[in-house]
Amino acid sequence: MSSTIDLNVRNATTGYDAVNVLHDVSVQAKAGNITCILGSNGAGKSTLVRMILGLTPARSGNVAFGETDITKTRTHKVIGKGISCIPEGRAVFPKCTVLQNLRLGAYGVESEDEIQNSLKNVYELFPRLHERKTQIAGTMSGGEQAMVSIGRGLMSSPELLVIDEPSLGLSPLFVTETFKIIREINNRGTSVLLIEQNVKQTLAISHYGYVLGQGRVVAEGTSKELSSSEAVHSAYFS
Amino acid sequence: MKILSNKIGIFAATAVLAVYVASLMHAESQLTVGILSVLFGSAWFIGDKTGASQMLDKGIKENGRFSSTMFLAAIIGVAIYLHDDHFNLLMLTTVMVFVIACLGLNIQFGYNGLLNFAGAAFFGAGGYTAAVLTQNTQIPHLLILLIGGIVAILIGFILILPVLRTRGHYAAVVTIAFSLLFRTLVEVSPALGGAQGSAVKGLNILGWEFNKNIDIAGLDISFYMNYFVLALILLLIAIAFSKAIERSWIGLNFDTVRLDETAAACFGVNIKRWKITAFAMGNFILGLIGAFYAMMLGFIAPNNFTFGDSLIMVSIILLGGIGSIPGIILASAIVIILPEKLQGIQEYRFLIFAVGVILILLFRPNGLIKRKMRQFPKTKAQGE
Amino acid sequence: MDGSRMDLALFSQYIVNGLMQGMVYALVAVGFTLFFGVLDIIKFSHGDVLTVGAFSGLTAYLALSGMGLSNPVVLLLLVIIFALSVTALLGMVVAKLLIIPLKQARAPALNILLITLMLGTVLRETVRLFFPNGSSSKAFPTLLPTGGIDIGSFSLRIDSVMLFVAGALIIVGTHFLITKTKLGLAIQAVAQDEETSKLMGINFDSIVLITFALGSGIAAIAGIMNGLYYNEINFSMGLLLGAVGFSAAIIGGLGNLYGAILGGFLFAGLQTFAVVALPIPTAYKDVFAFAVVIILIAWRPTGLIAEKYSERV
Amino acid sequence: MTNISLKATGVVKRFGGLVALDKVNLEVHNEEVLGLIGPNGSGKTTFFNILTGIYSTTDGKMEFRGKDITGMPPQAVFKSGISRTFQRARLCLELSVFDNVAIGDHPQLNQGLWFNIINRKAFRHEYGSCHDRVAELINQFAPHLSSKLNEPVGNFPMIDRRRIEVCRALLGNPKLLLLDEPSAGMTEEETRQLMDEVIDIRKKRGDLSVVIVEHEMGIISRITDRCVVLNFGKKICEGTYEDISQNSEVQKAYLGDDL
Repeated sequence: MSSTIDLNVRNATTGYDAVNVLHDVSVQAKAGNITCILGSNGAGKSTLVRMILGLTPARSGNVAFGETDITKTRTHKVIGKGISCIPEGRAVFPKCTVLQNLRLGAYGVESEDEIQNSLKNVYELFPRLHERKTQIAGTMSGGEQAMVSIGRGLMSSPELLVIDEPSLGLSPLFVTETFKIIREINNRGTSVLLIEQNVKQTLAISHYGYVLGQGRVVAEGTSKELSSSEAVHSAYFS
Repeated sequence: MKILSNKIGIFAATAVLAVYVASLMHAESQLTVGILSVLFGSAWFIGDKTGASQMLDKGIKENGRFSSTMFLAAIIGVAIYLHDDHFNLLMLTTVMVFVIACLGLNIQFGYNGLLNFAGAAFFGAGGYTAAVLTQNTQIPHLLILLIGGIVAILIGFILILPVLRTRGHYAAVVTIAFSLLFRTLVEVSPALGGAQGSAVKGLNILGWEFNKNIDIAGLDISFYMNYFVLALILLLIAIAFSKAIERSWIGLNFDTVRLDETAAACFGVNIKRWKITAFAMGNFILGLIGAFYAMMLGFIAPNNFTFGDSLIMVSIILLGGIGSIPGIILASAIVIILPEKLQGIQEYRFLIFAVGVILILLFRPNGLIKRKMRQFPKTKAQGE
Repeated sequence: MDGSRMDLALFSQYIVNGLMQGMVYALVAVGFTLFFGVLDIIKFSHGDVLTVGAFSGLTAYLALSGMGLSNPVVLLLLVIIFALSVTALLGMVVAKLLIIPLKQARAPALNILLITLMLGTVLRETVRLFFPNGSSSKAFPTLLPTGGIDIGSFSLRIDSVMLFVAGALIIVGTHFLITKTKLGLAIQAVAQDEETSKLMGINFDSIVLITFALGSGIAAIAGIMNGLYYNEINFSMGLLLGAVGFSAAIIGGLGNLYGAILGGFLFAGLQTFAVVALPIPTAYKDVFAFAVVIILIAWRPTGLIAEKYSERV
Repeated sequence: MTNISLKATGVVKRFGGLVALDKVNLEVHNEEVLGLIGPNGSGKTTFFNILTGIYSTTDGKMEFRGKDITGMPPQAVFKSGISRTFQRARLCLELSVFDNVAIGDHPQLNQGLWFNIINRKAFRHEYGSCHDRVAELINQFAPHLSSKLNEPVGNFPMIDRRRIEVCRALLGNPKLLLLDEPSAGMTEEETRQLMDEVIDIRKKRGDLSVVIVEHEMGIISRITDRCVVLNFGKKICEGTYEDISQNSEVQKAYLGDDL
């Protein structure tokens, strides 16, 4: 069962207080694809995520998920439309157990059967979470928390998974592991919007990408095009 | 409108204010008081809307010394007008007592950001010191005022460790607990008169009996005029002290500690030192004026120093505008005079007061008169 | 007290009293902790919500017995339901109209603190002014069996046992709700991380409203318990109970359910200890308890039950 | 006397299970501009916070101009001559420009009660000289603010706040200036201007070293003499910008491994 809904951000501008961080950004995450957003610190990547999810609504332009305009939709309703998020820094609920974290990922799911099914899938992907399901998440290592966060993001069987800097603060070995899992998730039919600063591994697994710099899209293209493009390199080492 | 920004305007404004306060004090019927209150509210509102207030504000800023003198003259004028009126002189003096107490609290909380919900307890500590010392010793009364302040400082030091170690809500509970503790303590201590309270001797400075009516050239003047004059002097000192603090490096330290402890520490500010200083200064003022108040009333009881009274002091500061001296004066006047005068609403005064505070905090979160930017004294080089 | 051997019956009476008080304190503290958990605010009107609860209960009783209803079980049930509904609604209205908007406008914590303090005054004064003859104490009806069980020279009142068990059930029930149900999970999520909870699809505002309804409802129960135990309520009962409940929540560790319960019983324990074991007049028990609270806060500025995981995740 | 201003040896910082800094050795030479770079979460700001005493170290030692400053509280670190700016400009927005900058002069100002409250004449004198120094710095870094010293900082845009922050950090004549992401919230051009002014000051003062945390490599390449690269709390490389930008470890840290 493969996702069929595109996410479209059109000419969107947003920011905090008096300062605009994103200027006239247009991005598309095609159904079934892994789309990546690259850029160095402070380029506006996380703000883009916040805008899509309704945490920092767009000031102009719009965001649409398939036919539905979600520009002004409140966050908990955006999630209900089939988008799920693995937030920056993982943001597990530190005082909750692994199982509670996963169940919160399926908060909008009514059927217990579906939840059990999702749990089974997550445990299959991360057997370690099954072993540790009663552990308090805040006491786990960074890598384990990353598993919890990814697993939690999958619990609602989303159409689109938005992943914000999964490599942040993880050891290189685990970063590689995480990227493999993201590819696996995509292979099972979920579209992915991947926000990363780790260029090479990101481009290796994604289909299409955008490079943000100073809050604007400075380059876009298929991952092959971007891999050979100077724009990417210069977005980091200008 | 422009006339308001020069000396004539300021003179006229203070004159109007004096006449207004005098009539309010003098008003007997509830209708008159009601009309006068509404008048004040509408004048305030209209002044704000038409820009008259801003003009006046500008004028006061440009003619600082003149304005203060006028204002002082207005207060004295009102007092002279009320010279034989015990009740109203007492009320006017009580307002000044609260202004001074709140100026103390303001150093802690307006400048330094230290929450103190036990203002009435430190005020009471001074009061009970006065009660014990006037009853049992021959210590000169002026000295007793100072001792009242020192006792409040010492009692404050009991709390200093938790006050320094906590922030926010946790800090609030320390002073709230102390406030409740203090009240119960005085209520159940036979030595302090228990729930019935304790008598306090009236002030006597260098043989001058404050509790005797004065007779000057056949003019009968209420004995409260003595207290009025001393309170006014104390008030002027307290204002000068507050202003000196604010316009000094100490005031700057207080403000930075309040606004950003980490940044302040990174630039060499010793956070603990300034918190202790502010706490001690504030408590001293509270204790001193508490002793004065007890001696003026001649009697104190635990009911004067409840958590509710502490709350009224904090409300005065927030209503007036945190850190704002004119704001504290205005808010104290409103909070003390209005319920006394509006006997018709006497029964409802707490309710109205509480609703009023909520509304002001919601719609005017900076208080009635927002604190001005710090103005350091002008140096010669800055003449231009 | 002359320091000689204490009467066993009196001693037991103090213990029972202490346990009852501890239960009431704990129930109030649980409310403070819930509100702080979800919104990081102290709602100081909480003690007066308790008063409103007790008086609503009394109102319901007067109305129902006026209609001729006399079955104590039914009466008690209806009294509780009515009081619960009134306070739960009150809690939601306050949260919806005052606290959530203030939080969203990023009002200074101090302003919120003061607004809720003043709101408490409004509630208290409303009861005093508008309840018939509200400024004097009111007799609270006896709706529980009045008998006692004799154990030696000591008689244990049945109603105290029932009240204690009821309080314990409420606490256990709240604990169950928070830890074992989906709603509780959502409350926990909101308390730990507002933004991430929204990312889970949780409607933040409605969870906050439900939490306020819950905390306020528990306060009503505490108020009724207090009334049933002492057979008397008055308009200012919530003031001290609120302050004690707040202190209890703080010394336990704000935002922690166990901390609130621990704090509540600890405070009552201190009062009882002061009465039973210290050579000071009984009237000093609050002075002693509050003094220990201040010392505890100096020693453990963020409460007795500290968080187990590191701050930076 | 060696050429070393700051010497950090084996600095470790743990937050619970997370190792934010892992045995970092770092030297700042006298009068150099050192770039401290690395991807997000690599420990740059943590290093600043440890150095200035906001966090305590788990292990390691820091010497500044031959003096051990490990474990000193922030005030003491500042007094020894280390001054900083913050990633999210930490200014007191309600206070005036003058107030915010003047606090940077704290150790030089008489803090006595008598001096401040009673002896107003002496205070006014000291205020005057402090005012002159503040005005001079503001004139240099933000001339358009010279006439607005008494306006609240909250009225000004980010670029001005950054400038005010730099003035505050420079007022006390530090020997080591730490700049934490000065470009955050500013355009490239604005950052460039500000940095040019910082370099200018450094040249004038002579004995000032600068450590700058920055992700805008354009700025790093223009102004630094040397760079240290952190990744996962470890120092992975140091050298001139040209050297490090060619270094394969650094490229890996920024662009990632091949899968």
